[in-house]
Amino acid sequence: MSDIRVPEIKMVEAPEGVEGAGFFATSLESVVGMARANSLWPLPFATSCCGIEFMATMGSHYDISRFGSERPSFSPRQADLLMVMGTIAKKMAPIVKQVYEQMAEPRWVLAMGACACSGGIFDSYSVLQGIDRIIPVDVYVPGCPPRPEQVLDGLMRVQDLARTESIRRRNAPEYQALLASYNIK
Amino acid sequence: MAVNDTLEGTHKIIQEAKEQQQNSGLVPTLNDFSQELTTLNLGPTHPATHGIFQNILQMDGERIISGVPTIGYIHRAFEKIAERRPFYQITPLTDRMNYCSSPINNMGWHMTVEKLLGVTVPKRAQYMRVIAMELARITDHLICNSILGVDTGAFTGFLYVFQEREKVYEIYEEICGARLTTNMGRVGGMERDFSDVAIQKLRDWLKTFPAVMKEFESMFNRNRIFMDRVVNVGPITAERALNYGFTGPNLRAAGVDYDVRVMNPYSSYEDFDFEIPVGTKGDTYDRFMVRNEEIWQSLRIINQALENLPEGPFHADAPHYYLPPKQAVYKNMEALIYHFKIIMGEIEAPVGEVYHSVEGGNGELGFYLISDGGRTPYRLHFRRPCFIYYQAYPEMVVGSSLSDAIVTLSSMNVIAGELDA
Amino acid sequence: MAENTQESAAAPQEAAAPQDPQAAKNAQLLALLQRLFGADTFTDVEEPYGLLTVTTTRERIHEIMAGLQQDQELQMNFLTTMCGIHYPENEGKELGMIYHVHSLVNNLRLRIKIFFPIADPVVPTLTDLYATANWMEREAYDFYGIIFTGHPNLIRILNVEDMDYHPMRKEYALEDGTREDKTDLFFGR
Amino acid sequence: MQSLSNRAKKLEAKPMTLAERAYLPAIFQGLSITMRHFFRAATKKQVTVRYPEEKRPFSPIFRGLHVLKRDEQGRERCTACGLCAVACPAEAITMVAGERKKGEENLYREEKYAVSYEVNMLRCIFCGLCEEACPKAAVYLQPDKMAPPRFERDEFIYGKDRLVEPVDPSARSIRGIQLTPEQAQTLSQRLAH
Amino acid sequence: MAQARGQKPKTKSQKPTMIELPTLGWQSIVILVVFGVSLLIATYCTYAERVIAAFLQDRVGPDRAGPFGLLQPLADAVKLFTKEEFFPAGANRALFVLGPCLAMITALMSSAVIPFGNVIQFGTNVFNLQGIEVNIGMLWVFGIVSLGVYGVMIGGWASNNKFSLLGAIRAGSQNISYELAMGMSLIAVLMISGTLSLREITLQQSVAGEWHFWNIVKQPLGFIIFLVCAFAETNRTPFDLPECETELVGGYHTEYSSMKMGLYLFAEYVNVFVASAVMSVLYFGGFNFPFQYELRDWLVSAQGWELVSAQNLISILGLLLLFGKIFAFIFFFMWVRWTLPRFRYDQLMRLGWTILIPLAIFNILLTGGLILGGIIK
Repeated sequence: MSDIRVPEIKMVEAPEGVEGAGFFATSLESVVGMARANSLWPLPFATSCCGIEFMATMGSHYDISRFGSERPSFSPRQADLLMVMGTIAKKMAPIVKQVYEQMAEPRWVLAMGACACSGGIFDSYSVLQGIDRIIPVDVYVPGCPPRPEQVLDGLMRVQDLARTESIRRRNAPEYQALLASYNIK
Repeated sequence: MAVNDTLEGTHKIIQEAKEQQQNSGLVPTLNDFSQELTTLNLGPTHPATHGIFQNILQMDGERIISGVPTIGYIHRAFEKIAERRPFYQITPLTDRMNYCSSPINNMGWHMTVEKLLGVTVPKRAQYMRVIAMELARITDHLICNSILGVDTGAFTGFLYVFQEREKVYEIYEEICGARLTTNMGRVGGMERDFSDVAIQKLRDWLKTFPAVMKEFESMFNRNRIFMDRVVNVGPITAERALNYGFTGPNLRAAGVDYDVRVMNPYSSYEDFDFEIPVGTKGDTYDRFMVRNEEIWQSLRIINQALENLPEGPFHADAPHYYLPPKQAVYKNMEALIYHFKIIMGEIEAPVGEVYHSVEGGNGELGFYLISDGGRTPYRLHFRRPCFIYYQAYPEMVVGSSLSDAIVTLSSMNVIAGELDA
Repeated sequence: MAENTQESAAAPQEAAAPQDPQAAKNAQLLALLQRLFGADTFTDVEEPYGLLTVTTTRERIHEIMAGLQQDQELQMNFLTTMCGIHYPENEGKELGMIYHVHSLVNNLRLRIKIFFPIADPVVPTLTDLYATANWMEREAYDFYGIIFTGHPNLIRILNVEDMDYHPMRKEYALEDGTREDKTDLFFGR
Repeated sequence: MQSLSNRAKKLEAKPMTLAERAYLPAIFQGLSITMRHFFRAATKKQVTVRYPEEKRPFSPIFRGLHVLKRDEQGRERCTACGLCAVACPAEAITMVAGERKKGEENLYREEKYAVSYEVNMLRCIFCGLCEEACPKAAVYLQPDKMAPPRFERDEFIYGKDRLVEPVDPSARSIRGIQLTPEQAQTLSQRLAH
Repeated sequence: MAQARGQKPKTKSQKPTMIELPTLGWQSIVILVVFGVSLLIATYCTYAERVIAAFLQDRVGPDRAGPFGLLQPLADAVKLFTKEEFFPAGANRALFVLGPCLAMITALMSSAVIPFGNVIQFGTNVFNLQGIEVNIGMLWVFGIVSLGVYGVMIGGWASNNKFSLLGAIRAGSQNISYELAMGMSLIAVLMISGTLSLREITLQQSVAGEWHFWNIVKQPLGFIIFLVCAFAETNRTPFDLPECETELVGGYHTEYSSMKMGLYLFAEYVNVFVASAVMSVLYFGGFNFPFQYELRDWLVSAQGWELVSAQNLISILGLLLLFGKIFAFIFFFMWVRWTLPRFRYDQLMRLGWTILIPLAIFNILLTGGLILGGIIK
């Protein structure tokens, strides 16, 4: 996976003129980043086939708990990672958005499978053509459904994001603007 | 999009129907829930609804007074898409209908098209299909029963049997190259013969699986905590079940031994010796036991099919419908023309209509195909067992507690993809 | 429709085996039907792929289904499925409902069709006979806008409630229309 | 209701015995089963594959990431006939055909070739129909490589730069009709494994 | 040595004094240690739960955060601390915060009276390895644990969520019902020991030369009742109805995010720890272990140790063994959790009221009869 682009746009630079983060702040940031990365509690928003592959990922052969993510939080308040798995129909779209809004910061979104990422083969009147039309997506996992290996890869990409993310990012104007562009308060 | 203003909302009969409904009190609306009762919105993101059913329950404490299910949360317009796709491209669609047992859907669809086209599949391919379908049935039942365990709070059994599912995935992978959405088989047979590795893996699995299944059964079957949770929970009588159009394990749990494999045998099911387990009360425990027993019967079928797997071709000799081998396409002009025609969907489909049903993981899975001779079906209707029997759910849970409702839901094994099409 | 099914009777399988037991059973069934409901009730009697198919009118459909369900000899009391259909070219008979009923005891299936104009898509409900008809009729209403008189709760089932058309009708496009990643001008459909 | 098939097997739900009513036997049985698994996991047999470090072997016919094959002389096989795009149920394949010019015979095998060939991996469902549709054995789904997850949507449009296999045969995928002897050997080893 | 009841060692040369250091001084140290140990154990219980569950399920559990995943609980804690605070709409803020705090405080308080070890003597200072020695230790534990349910109930009620409310109601009725049976099973222990002091009860369970005088031998039925009730009091499967995931999403803590939710989780594990400790003390001899006096005498006579250091060694061994017993119970809690399905609400109530309470009363009568008959003492 060497050709993965590092997502520069997700990082927030300190404004010009403000002194850089001191040693304490940077090491705090890295500790918090590491902690968050290793404790991503997923909210499995499993609607269809990908949900079964997610079960396989939870299963003994792949064991998502190795990444510290085995506690599925069905309550959005406690979840860190919204894993949208399966087709999101237009009837379902407001619910996905509501779940995302209920999640506490910091929150990440992983779109698993062709349907959640782009609609997949269901280019039909009732299917949302990708969940990034309603909520910001951090990592896309292609496949229909993706193999558990790909899901774990995707989880590790989210871990990369969490590890390198500044703890100030969620207060940054860029992030607020991103949310505002999705009409999320 | 033009608004169809002649109908929606303005038609007199609809208005009358709505008023009638409100007056009759048959279907409770949210407004007439009284003060002392709670309205609980179970789903769509509730963990036990496995995604996407919504049940608005009216509850007196923990007791359910009435329930209104809402479905359609993953409506994907299968039937409309199928009208725009050539026959072979509908196979990936059927994969995603009952995704716990995609091969059954695949095979059912292929058999429907073969029936339309008049293609006879050789015996070997039929046996191969039987093996794939019974594997799918086992995995489907495994997931249903182990999820029932999860919903009663015992998570571990689920992971034990999921390891077996994982092994079946490996077999699928050797057969067709994918794990879950298999896209297995072709119109006219299978796309390739079973490899030696596949056969070997299948044999190994057949040796190891019964021990795991016994272990799973001994964890649940006679455990009083589990029995208390499921015996007499969510029962339905045979008459009501038939009236609701139940088929499959849910109907058999109520005591009716209706099985498409026996009543209208397809794909050489008449060659195999197996029994149809039936329950008595139609409660959750019966459904659980019927599924467990069906796993054993499916194992019997697989063993017989594997023992008696005939030699011969794995696809029909139908060059109009079955893709020629790659090497032939490369060298042979006639093969290339067939190849182009099949891929473009320009096969000579007769005009007609055909209904074919197979015993899916959840019951009679029917394909009603109307062909007008074009490259796509004129109309394709799926008889989706989940869609048909899920409407009995409110009737089955009224009067029971919230815990029972969840157990009942998971024992019915409603697969969302099939429910919403 | 009629001409379609006639052609289908000449499909390869049918021509090959005219004397199969299924045909004899179907003949018996048809005779029984005509005795029960009158000889001229059914038009377009076909047997595509061994399944007896008859066409009747929406005025008779409820009575016929009730009769089939209650007949002790036939015991055709299992409604396998029902679905709507749309033939835009058939003037005055654009919409249809197709019912599959099944006698589990005799292992006999029957397909009944009715057709009616799109301007007046009103059909009697079967919910009083079959509990399973409830959602199937709602689905037909959702997809085709067929209105079932007497249905207790005729609202959309699969699509969002505020959808303003019936998507399975032939004139409506399948596609969402908002897809951005389809740039295939050469090979698109 | 009478039996429909004469093959029914009635499952009797036996009433609970006194021992079963006392909860304990089943509880101890369950506990012993889980404990057996505990010791098995703690001592030797763990089924878990520690993914990024360990990898499960895939079937040689697994449908992974697409590749556009070259022939024996390193020329691209694709002739831009468009069958794969037609066969794709997700409509994920796009291509632009071009005429081969003089002097390009060592690059493209046929007189037409794909000037651009793009697969939208987010749309793709890896059903393998494109591979089946290809009359030139040009497009294959590799068994040993999967489409990786990425951060941005536009990174999933795989053009020819990422799809066409390398000229060096040793760097190629093992699937397809051309195998170098070494590749054939690894394949047979994996099959035996 | 006539140490029949394992009283604190008496030596001729110096008269040990209990109150050499200012009372509050060493007691606060012990309390801090107990507090820290409880928290540490609760923290690593989450890790143990994950690894044990994983092994029971043929998996490996967390192994990527630090060596063998040992930093996993820390990662969880840091993450929970840095997560956004959330107050649901319509929630009572004060009560919403009070809920988890109450749950955590009561959970921690109950461990104060557990005698973790016998006395240790440094020079003239004698330390009691116990937070506070009160002569009503058992009542203290019992009272504080019953307060714990208020944390759950207040939290569930304040969340303004129906699932939370259902969870809170379930927690309330479940805990009240099972406390009755639990208390009655304790009465039988009281009848044998004649004291409420946990230390006294522990010391009574040791007789030189006889190792089997643990209360489990005298009270097998009482122990089983207590064990079942302990599962119910700590809301563990098969009695995890207040938070059962498949029915109530998260039960009473559905609406909680960040560390407030973490407090609930930790409180549960602290409760498990305390319940294990109480069971070890009441029924499994606490810090006593077989042949402790023989070992001490052997050290003194054959190895020429001083009596004080021999006794100190025995105390430390006893402390470690008590923790061993506690960990065994914690393991049992987890083992059961990942094996059994859970009860339904009404079945749980029926079990509590119609089976356990009559059984507990029967146990009292039986114990009384046996004491009267002089069979047990």
